[in-house]
Amino acid sequence: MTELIDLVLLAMLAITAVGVIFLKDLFAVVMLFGIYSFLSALIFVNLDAVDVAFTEAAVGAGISTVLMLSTLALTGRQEKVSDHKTFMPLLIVVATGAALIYGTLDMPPFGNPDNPVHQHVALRYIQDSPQEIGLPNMVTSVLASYRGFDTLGETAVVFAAAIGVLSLLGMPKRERAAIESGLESHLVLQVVAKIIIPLIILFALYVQFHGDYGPGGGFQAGVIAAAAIILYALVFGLPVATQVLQPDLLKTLAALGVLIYAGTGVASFFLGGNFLDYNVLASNPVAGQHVGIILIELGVGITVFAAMLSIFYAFASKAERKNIQ
Amino acid sequence: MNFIIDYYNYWVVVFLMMAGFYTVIAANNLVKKIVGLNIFQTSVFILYISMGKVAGGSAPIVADGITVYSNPLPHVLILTAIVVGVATTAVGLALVVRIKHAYGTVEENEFKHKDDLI
Amino acid sequence: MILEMISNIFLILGAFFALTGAVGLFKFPDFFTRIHAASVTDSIATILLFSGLILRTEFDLVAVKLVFVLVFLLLTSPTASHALAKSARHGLLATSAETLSKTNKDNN
Amino acid sequence: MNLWSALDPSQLINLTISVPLIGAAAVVLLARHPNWRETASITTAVILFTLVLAITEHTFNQVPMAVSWGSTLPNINIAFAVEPLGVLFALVASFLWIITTIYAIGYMRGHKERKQTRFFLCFALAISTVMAICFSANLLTLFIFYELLTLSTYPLVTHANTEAAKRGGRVYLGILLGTSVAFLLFAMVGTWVTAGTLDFTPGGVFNDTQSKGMVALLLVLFCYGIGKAALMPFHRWLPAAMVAPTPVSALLHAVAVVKAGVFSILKVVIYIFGIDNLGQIVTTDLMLYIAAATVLLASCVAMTKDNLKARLAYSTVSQLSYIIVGALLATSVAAAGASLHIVTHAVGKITLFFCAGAIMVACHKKNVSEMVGLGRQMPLTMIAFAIGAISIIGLPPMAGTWSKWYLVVGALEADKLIIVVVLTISSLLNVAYLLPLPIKAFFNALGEKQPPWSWSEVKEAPLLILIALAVTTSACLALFFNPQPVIELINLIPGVSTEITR
Amino acid sequence: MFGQHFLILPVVLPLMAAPLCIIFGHRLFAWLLATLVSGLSFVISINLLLAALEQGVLSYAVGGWEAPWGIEVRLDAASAMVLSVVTGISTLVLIYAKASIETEIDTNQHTLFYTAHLLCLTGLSGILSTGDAFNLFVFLEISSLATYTLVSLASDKRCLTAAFRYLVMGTIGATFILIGVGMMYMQTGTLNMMDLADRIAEIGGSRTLNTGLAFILVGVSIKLALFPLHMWLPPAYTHAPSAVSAFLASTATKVAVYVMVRFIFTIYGAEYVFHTMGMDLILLLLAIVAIFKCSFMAMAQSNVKTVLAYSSVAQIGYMILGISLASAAGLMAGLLHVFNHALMKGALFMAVGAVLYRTGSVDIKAFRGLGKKMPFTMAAFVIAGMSIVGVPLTAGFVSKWYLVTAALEQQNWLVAFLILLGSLLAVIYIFRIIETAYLKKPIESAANKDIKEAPLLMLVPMWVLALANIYFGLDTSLSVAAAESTSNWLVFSTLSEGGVQ
Repeated sequence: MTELIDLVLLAMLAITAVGVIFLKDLFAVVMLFGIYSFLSALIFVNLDAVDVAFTEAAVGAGISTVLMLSTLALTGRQEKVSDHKTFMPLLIVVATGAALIYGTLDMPPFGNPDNPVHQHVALRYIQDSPQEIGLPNMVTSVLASYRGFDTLGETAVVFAAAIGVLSLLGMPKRERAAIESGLESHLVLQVVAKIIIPLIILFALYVQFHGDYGPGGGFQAGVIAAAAIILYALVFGLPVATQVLQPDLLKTLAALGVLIYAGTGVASFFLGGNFLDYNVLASNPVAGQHVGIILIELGVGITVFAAMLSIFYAFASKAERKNIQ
Repeated sequence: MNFIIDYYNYWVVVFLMMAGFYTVIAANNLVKKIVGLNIFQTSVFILYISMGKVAGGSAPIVADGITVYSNPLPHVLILTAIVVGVATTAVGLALVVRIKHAYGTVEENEFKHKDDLI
Repeated sequence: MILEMISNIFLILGAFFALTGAVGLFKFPDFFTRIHAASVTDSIATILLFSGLILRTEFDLVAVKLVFVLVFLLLTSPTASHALAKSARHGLLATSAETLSKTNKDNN
Repeated sequence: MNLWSALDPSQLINLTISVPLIGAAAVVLLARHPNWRETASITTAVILFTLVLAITEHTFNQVPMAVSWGSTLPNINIAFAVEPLGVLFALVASFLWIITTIYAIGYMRGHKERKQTRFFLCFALAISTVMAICFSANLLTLFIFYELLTLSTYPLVTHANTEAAKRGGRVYLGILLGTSVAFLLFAMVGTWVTAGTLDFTPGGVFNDTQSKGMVALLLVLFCYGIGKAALMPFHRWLPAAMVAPTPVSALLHAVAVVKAGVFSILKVVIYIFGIDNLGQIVTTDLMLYIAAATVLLASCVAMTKDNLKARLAYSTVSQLSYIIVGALLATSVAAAGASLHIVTHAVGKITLFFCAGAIMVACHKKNVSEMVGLGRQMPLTMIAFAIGAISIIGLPPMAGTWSKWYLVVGALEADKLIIVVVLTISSLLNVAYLLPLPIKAFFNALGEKQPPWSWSEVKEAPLLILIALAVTTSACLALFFNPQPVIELINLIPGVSTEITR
Repeated sequence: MFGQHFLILPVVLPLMAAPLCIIFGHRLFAWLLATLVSGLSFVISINLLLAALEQGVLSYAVGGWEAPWGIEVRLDAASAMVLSVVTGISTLVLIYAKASIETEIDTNQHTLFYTAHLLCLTGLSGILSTGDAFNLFVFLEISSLATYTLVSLASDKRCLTAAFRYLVMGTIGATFILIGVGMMYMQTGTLNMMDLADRIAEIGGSRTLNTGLAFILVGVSIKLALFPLHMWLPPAYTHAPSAVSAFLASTATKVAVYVMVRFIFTIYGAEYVFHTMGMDLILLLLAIVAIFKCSFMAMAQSNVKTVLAYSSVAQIGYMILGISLASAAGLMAGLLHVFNHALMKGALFMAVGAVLYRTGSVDIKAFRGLGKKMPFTMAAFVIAGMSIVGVPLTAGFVSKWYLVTAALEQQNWLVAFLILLGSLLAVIYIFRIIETAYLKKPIESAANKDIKEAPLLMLVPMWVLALANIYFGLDTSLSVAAAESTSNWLVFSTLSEGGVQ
């Protein structure tokens, strides 16, 4: 059954990908990409990677698509037909693909329980993490504790992205409500939004703190919360949003999140552990792990929320300025 | 037959990767390049996740009555990788916006100087 | 057992409605009729599918979650269709009927 | 006469290298007061010469002298050690440097050259590196200072700062750096990898265990890598460098650069390959004949040149190849001849250049054809020129005789009659391109009735220049009548002697 | 008390300093903090280098989870050496940047510049100190993102397209590395480098592993701009702010070279890479083509920054050539050149940046007569240039010496000769600039009248590097010892000494 679903989804993915290659209308291309992300999210669910699916849906279909659309608003939605050579790229791609296929030939069979992947390191995570960390969600334990250094890096990457976008597009100024920004005329939308946005934020908090037990965690939570504010900005206009949450505040928040994370690590220095060793944070190791994980998930959440939102602000404000001109 | 059952997943994934890769290098429009980049990366994510799958296993969240769990490690790696991906996308798109602003075009073959080509 | 049956029926019906919506999306002549087809069938399909699913649970936390999702969808998807239609109207997109009459006027 | 007996002999080496540097510093400091600056240069030169004399004395007393400056590359030191050949070269260089400095002062002032401070600065730096080359104890040290010499003379060559100067400078730097990096460095590393040492050891570092092919290749690489020896086809830099002011040319040709080149070749042949092993190397003859060809070709080219300095340049090219020939004949006598030729050619050629410069300063003439009847205006210069020319040609009673004599004997010893022939022919060629100038100058060929000679029309070069000329010419004579000290020094070089073995 | 924590500090310090810069947004504060932090991590990494030279390998379990399960931070002499280079150069560049970016980046972005620089430093140090294949990828991405930002900060619009090209190629490279790591993980079930090495040795090789290696090598080659994949480098270095060019040219590509060494020698093992897969020949050819093609390109340029950029690609060719000789000596020569080239290029780009600061142009015409107008800057340029050419008593000579020795040890005459020939090309493109500066008459114009020497803040770091070139040309004990020990260590388990004959 799983294989069948998998196969169908893969087929749809393939169709989407081909569509992306041949379509010239960039709007459609971006939409197709959103669909692509959703489909892959489904595949992830089907392959038991619920956290990943969650993230992919939130990021690929959510944030990335929004960003791409706001870029299109500035760059135009038609790809010009070009006299591009398609032969050389084709050659490269075919060669690479051939290499990959050659590589797959010695791969362990798909889904086979005694693949090396499942034997060596993973075993310990599956068997001992519930005791060592005390969390049912192994992904969270591995992400936050065993490979916490990776996640620190990941947070830094998000921060770096925010820095990059801000330096490129500049901070949006808190301008007074501009003409025809947002969708004042859409009364229905605004009402519904007023109802939904609190729900979304509530849900974000749930994901943030329930991440230890079910799918979710700081990253997903951050993205969802950001999405809520983005919706707000879309419906009530960017200026209003920027007055509610000032860009400068967001910048500080993004920085703060990284500091919280790294700070947790440094704190464990002073309590005599290694960097990011949560065992020492509380009386007994498991409690310590719990404290540590909550702290760093908080850091991740804050940074991701702030970074994603300020990135959106940057893009949106550019678009607004363009509209006004 | 068995052989195909074992590997079809990887092969389709390879096709997807290459579709994305092709879009990156062949596309003329910078936004489309970025889209291709994303598809390329997403397909790699699928590769990772499919190597983490255990037949008959379930999501790696402890629940009573379940003995076989899929491998959590690839999931963790890909979570990180997804974030990296979106970060790159954001910066790339920001660059595209600036390029449009500076050059008035985002079509690769419309840049004047050869050294401006991407 | 009975629940099983009912939920199956619900699910099948829901799937059917969803399908009709899709068909309508392709078949109908202009934007507004299409979006109409989609949105209407969409809501009913959602309701049917979710109730089908809820019947399959042991009415525990999962069911509650499903209800939440259902409410959420019922709120959002009509709003979305509404927003689309309204902005289409704002963008002065015409129904096929209008376009027809318009062309007739031009002819005579 | 040893002023420095107080010092530990080895320290003398450091002094010879550092004194010119101190002098250079002094030159820079005194840039504002030309007279003091010049005094500084001369005093430095004199002190340096006394130092070298002291070293020579120690060498005769077989006092070992060596210093090491520590290692740049692991287990290869920058080290210096005194050996007779080096002393010989050091003597020539330091002695002639005094004279060149005196001459340069006269010339620069007579010519009102610009940037004189920079000029004397580089002058001093150059001589310091030359001293380092003389006493270098291993190939690496030699190589390093060889390169530094090139770089420190580059500003001298481009001194005029004209387009021509720039072009000359490019060729100069291009060929010298090029050959040294592409071949010499290569040869050095090759030696290091094969023999495992770079130290100059009497009798050579190679033994039968190393592959013959390797050694043969190395010899070729060395001969071409030492581009300063101007072996054809890498001789172009020498004429190109003629754009420099005359004292520089003198320095390049007679004192520092080219001599550093042939000296390096001699040193490599004697202390890396070893005179005796040289015979067995297959490529020796090849290089020998190339050198011989260079001797002839360069002489022929020289005849075609009308510009005096260019003519002298090509004469230098051919004379240098004498020395290479001598080195490659692989007999002790020939090697002795080669070493001796370093000295004799130095004094001879520097005389000629001084004359050329004198003519430049006095009556601004460059070309041989313009110099008809010049003897009437500058008799002293012309006499000096004649003497120098004869010495170069190798006729008694001038120093050149001895070196050529030993070279010929060496060639005979090695049963290389063809070389003997080459040497004789080239001497004839020398006659053909050097003597015409003084002849034309004195008895101008036009043959019409000349007015009686009178002091009135004499307008000789500045006094300083004439002094310099006097010294060098007398040196030419002196070395003919009393070559003994030099020859004794040469006989101290291991594997080299003036005794004819059969 | 912190003794054992030193290993993590070079990564964590800049990582924590970056957000602080943003929070207290003032640019002077940001500059001070950044310089301070990077200086501190320089001191630390020097200590680490000395420790590594004594003890061989330093290891640190992040989060207290031992090696294959947690992420291990692992430093040996090789990484410690490159780490000290990176942190040291970064410190100098930061000192230099204070003045340099005034003219090149508009004022309200200076804080962002320092933040991005710190993040880039974080990434590079992370790459160097991590012992985990995937973690390496993460830090690679941090540094890359920061780099794209830094490049695009310049005021000239061409920096945008340059940065975009860099971003696209860089991301493709990173994704390739990701694929490669995935394949390795698939076969071995681990991500820790040491663990990978053992298990790969056990497996002995499979088609998947081969492909994985191929993809990693291609990915890294993009990052280090190996010849056919170097197209991103010249525009990026040309149009980036000078401080950035100086930093990247002397660190980023070096780190990539280090990554390649890691994967080839530590994880797969030279035996496997060079014998089984015959990579040595491919790398050798690419390296040689790179040296010559790009040296010729460098001669043809009129923009001095571009000249230096192409020369960088050529010099990278030397490093790869050293590695591809597949012997202890070759590897050592390569690493040594990594070290020395960082010194040279840093100084050169700083000098050019100073010229840009004063004359507002880096075209070779702008250099006319600068020998008189900016004597100290040009003197530094000359010294570093000599070092590139490989004149004795400069660092460049040392690495050239070892490269040629390594080549000749294998009786590889042709290669040895080509190496030297390549350095002759360097003579041409360097002396072209020097000659212009010293021998050409300046174009007399009002603008040129008041050109004076660069400010002290720029001169000092420039000269520190220039003198370092001379110092490490005279006293090679430290650099050579580091390189030697590392190469012995890297080759120890995997390669019979003497290399591939």
